Amino acid sequence: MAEASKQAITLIEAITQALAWEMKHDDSVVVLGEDVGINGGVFRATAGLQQTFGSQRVIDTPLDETTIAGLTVGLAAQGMKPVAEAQFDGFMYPMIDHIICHAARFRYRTRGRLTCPMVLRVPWGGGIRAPEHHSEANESIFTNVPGLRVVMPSSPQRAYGLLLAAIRDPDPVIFFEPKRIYRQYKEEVPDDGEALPLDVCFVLRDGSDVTLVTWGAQVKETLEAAEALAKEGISAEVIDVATLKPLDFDTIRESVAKTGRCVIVHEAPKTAGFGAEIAARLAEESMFDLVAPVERVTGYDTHIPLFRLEMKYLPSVDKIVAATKRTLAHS
Amino acid sequence: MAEASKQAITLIEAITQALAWEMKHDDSVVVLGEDVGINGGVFRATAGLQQTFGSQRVIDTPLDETTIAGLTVGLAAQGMKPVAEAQFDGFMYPMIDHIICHAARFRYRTRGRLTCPMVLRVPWGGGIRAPEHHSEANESIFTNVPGLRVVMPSSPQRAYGLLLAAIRDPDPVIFFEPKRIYRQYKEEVPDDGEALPLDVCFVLRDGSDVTLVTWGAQVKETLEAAEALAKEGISAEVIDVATLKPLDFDTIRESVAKTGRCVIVHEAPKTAGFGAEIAARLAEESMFDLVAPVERVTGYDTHIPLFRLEMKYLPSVDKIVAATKRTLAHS
Amino acid sequence: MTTVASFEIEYLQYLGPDGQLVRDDLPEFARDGKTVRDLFREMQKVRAFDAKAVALQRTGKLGTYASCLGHEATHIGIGSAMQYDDVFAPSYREYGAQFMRGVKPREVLMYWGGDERGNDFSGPPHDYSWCVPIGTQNLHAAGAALAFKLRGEPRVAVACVGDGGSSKTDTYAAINSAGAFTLPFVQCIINNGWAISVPRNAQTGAKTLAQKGLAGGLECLQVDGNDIIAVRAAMDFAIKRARHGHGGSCIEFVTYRLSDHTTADDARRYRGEEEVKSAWEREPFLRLRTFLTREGLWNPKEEEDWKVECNRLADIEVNAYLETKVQPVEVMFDFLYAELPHDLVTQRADALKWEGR
Amino acid sequence: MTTVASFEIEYLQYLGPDGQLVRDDLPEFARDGKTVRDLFREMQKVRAFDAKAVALQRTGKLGTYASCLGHEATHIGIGSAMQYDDVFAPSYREYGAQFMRGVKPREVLMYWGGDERGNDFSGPPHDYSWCVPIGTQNLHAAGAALAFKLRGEPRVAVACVGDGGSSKTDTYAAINSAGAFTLPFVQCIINNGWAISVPRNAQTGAKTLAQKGLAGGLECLQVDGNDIIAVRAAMDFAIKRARHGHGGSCIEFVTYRLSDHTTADDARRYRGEEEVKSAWEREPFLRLRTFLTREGLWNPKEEEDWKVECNRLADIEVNAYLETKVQPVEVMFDFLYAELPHDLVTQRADALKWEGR
Ligand SMILES: Cc1ncc(C[n+]2csc(CCOP(=O)(O)OP(=O)(O)O)c2C)c(N)n1
Ligand SMILES: Cc1ncc(C[n+]2csc(CCOP(=O)(O)OP(=O)(O)O)c2C)c(N)n1
Ligand SMILES: [Mg+2]
Ligand SMILES: [Mg+2]
Repeated sequence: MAEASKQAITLIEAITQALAWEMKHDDSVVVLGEDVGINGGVFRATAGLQQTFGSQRVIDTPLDETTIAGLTVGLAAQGMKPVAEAQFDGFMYPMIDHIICHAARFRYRTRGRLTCPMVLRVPWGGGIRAPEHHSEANESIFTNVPGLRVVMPSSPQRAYGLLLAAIRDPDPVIFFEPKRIYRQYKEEVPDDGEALPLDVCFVLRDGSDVTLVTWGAQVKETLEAAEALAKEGISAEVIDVATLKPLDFDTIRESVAKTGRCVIVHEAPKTAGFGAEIAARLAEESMFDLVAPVERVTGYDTHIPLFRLEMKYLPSVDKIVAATKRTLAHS
Repeated sequence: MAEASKQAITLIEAITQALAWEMKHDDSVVVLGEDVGINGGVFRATAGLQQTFGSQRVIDTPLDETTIAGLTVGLAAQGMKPVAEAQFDGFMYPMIDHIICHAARFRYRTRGRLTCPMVLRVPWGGGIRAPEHHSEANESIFTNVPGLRVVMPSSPQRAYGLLLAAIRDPDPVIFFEPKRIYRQYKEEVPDDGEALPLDVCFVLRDGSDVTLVTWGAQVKETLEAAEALAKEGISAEVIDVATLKPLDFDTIRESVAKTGRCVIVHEAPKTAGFGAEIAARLAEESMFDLVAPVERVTGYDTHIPLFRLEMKYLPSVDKIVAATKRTLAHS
Repeated sequence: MTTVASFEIEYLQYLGPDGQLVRDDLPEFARDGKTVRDLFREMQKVRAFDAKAVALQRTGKLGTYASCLGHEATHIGIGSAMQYDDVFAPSYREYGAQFMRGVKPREVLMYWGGDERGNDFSGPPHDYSWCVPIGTQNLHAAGAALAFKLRGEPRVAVACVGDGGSSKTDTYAAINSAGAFTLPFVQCIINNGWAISVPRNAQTGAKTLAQKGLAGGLECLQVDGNDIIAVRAAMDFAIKRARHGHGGSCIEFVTYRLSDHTTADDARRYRGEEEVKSAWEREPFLRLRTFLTREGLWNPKEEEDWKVECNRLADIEVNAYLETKVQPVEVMFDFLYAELPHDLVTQRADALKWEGR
Repeated sequence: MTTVASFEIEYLQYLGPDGQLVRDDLPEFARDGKTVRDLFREMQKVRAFDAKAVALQRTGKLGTYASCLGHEATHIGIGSAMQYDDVFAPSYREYGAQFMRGVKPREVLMYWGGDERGNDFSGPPHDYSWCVPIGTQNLHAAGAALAFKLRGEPRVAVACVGDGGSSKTDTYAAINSAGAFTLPFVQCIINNGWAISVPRNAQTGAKTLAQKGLAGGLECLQVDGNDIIAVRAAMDFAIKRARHGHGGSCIEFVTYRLSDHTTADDARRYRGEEEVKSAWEREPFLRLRTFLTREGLWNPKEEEDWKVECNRLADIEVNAYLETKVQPVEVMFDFLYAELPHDLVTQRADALKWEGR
């Protein structure tokens, strides 16, 4: 392991590394889902784990998401730390009942007697030319649900640190993994068991003219847009929200207080996407700091198309740059 | 029927009246759900319908919401116009998979070959001293889903007209019924089969100082707050959004252009509630009209408590008045 | 054709409605009539409590309440067969089973009285609380059973669901998981004839509800749920199998809901008086009185005294409930996460402000 | 104990893997060998198409594709037993059944090629399209069956799900609804041994998947899914029952997935070569060749010619697919609602703007 940590790894490998670390150090951690065992998951997130930890710790379930969610809640309530996998974002809907009615409520309902320290890992989002229902950006559904944490890393290091934190957190965490960037680039991720905080945004780039707020796979396009804007002399601050719920709005507010402009970028449909919450908070708390209307660059209010058209649906560098320039028309 | 229409009726009676009208005039309309038959629904929304239209038109299902949702989608795809009932808001979660993955997509997926003209009626919201899971305000989940309509009436007349429109609409409609005001007051509702439009907000009260935007049961408190404010010489415009998705933002924008202030009131948790979308649009489109920060008066970001505490959770007239006054501190 | 699988669903009953034994192989525990008498007494305690709870609701001192009238043999039988370390997952009306496990009647009242503290009850801390979304508890019990299996603990998870709830997909998921993982799990299906207004036959085309278990390869059995001896014997059998690693069972207990569904319901809208009247002839107390009287273990005087005692005990609980102060408003926030997230600090303060604090 | 219900699951097979008849009561349709030969030809068409589709994916001209290699007898048998007015609800690999109903191979390719127009296919307009969320289609078929029943139409709904999908709660819901409402519904469970990497035995403790139907009171049958005569006979039986108002059936077809799960999968990670090798000895073509040759209805020359023809037909389809132009961007909006809502006008214009239109 010490060896491995010297090598640069991808986001998906960082997920595997975090799972392996925590399983090694905490016997109560078990992984369950469809094909997570010998197959190592359809994205290879659990590759090798069953071989290392055995089929009592890495459990292939029957093919039913209700089953996975309900068993996970039960395991968590009874002293285990289950890390369940939804094979794709589009298959997690049957899990919602157990997540909203139970996982998010056990502590509240029983005044702390029963709790639900579970993690649900969900490969998330579009752009990989996959079949229908394999490309959903449905995080906003969960951000209105009290009692949950909603987390989405956007780099190998943040994937490692945030997943460790999610597993250790005593409350339920929905952990979205942007599958489009699973293998986008490699980064050195020390396998040191260091978790990251679950309630701060990451400022990925400092800037003074505009604040670009995003999360997940769009961090890529947003950073590229900031780079392009820099070439034109525009200084963009880039914030990766990463922990959507509970939200660290302080970081965003402070940035906007400095820049006076905000462009929010996300892949989900615009209306009632989580970008709405950030824009709403700006309308409440940053009105007098803003010199330009807030802009949202998002998926359209339609289903992400099958793959021949999907890139026309997703936010692009061009769209981000254009929106940013619109905010710069104001001063 | 002609007789009945002269009498003032409650919101729940208006629902029954709309169902009966449409079942009489359209043979393809069927009602299904738990206890909708001889029992007439736990809220009596379907009272008398099975007696009138028979058990082929008013169908008690096995106790399973997945079943209800899936059968409803199938019925709708095959030429029926099913109106399904979720017995309570808190029990609709197992329906989400069929709603999101299928009802909202059939037309899109098949390029119009198969469609899903269904209505899902959901008694919605808190404040009736009911047991756990009987008081949820979960509308925002559905407002991020393309292909759906989300509707919530707040008076007997609007309940009648909007339900007729929902049943006649060729696409799936989630129809939330604010159960706290099911029997709040009576109003004359002519049984004339006249539907209301599904994409306009209702301006319930004209005003010039501030725009109060709300929907569902909170329309009651919001109108009361407007009344109280009027006594202090403050003129509040009150908008009942009623058709949340697709949203008629024009009406809201125009009102705020006039008043310069906006208070959004809803029962759901604040973060990522549908109020966020309205505030976000204001931040995008009405920045230069607003003289004061937007305010949201909402449920807290926690579960609605069991009933001994639930009124402390819900927005109140006092809270709406206080928020409104905060906006008036700016000019 | 070749037969590749065959199944039989048996019906277990020891004591007929008339109090006569219908078979002569009484289980060990029942041969000592005193055990049966003790169970009978517990059943009476529940019935006394239940009547008080309904009365409380009628006088506006309790929210909606789900009565257990008629289910006492099933509930006490299930609860009495379990050990403390086992996990119980009730639906919402199995008070009898919960009382056997240490839950206090006042806690039941708190729950239906709109106070979450009822869920932080005196029963085993690992037991689940009442579960309103029908059937979901079955999977939490199966999850518990999976935890026991993974940790090698000789514990058993028992879940209850109704005839209506047997249609719920979660019930199938629990049954299927129990079979797939050979879990120490008992799925009790308490068939009381009705799911609010929907009769048993409208739920499914299956001849018995016990056979739902065949879909997951479980041991299946139908039991007279008004015969406490049969209930207890069936549970002993299923729990023993489970505890010894032989896997799950699905047991249908046939009983009858003598009350309205809840206090918010009016059963006269949808079911005939005749049916209810005849159900009263099969209810669980009658036959036990006959049986125990014949054994010389019960008499009208004893019954009178015990009733007085049951009422006294119930009153103590009712009073304790009525004296419970409302929780302070900040509990909304303080039990949401292990630690209050920074993002909620302002909202919590706002809630306190509206309390003048 | 009294037995209150008993069940037997039968296994239906006419033609053994070696091509010998294992029973002498051949169904009517099979006595005329020509019908069987025609079905065999259809099976060959599918296999030729399937190979082309996999090759297309390998050369980057198709997205992820789910092969039907090995399932041809089950698929063709199911499709051939249905009438046009019946409703078919496939999972995602039953192309054979769909071809029998008029769906064109090019439409299959369009779907997997990332073009929604594949779902607007040439098959019956009331048929469902491919369904990715496993098992959900079963309930849509049950809903169709309910519509037929309510309208008094003599139509039948047939749904297919895999061995993995038999664990899905929706499958139970469909089975239970069919029983509760006595629906004209056939639940086909196509057991091909694997759900991606999870073997059949990990899905459930049930001895057969056919017995899943017992949970809803359906007629249950297990069938050799590699024997087209058995498949067709079983479907004829179940469809006839359904059409005459006698209710639903649950039929398990035992076959084998000879391919990877999809082109995105590598089955060598999780299953042994031996197993696959032995499955090739039971596959559906071998036995039919033997049978038809014996009947004098098939010979190597005929096979050679037919293969050429199948490839020619497949190539036409592949070319038609490859020539399909991409849809204009506004389809995202124009097929969302019956009419474009006012709220989407700006977004639609924005999408066009980015196209320079
Ligand atoms: C998921 C869900 N749907 C609907 C309800 C409303 N509801 C409460 S009890 C009940 C009937 C339950 O019947 P059954 O399972 O037979 O149990 P019983 O009440 O007879 O004990 C219904 C429909 C619910 N609580 N949960
Ligand atoms: C609800 C859902 N969960 C997971 C998946 C991912 N998935 C696609 S196919 C498959 C296995 C299906 O196995 P089986 O039902 O046996 O059908 P087969 O592919 O063998 O025909 C899985 C898990 C899915 N499509 N839908
Ligand atoms: Mg019942
Ligand atoms: Mg399979």
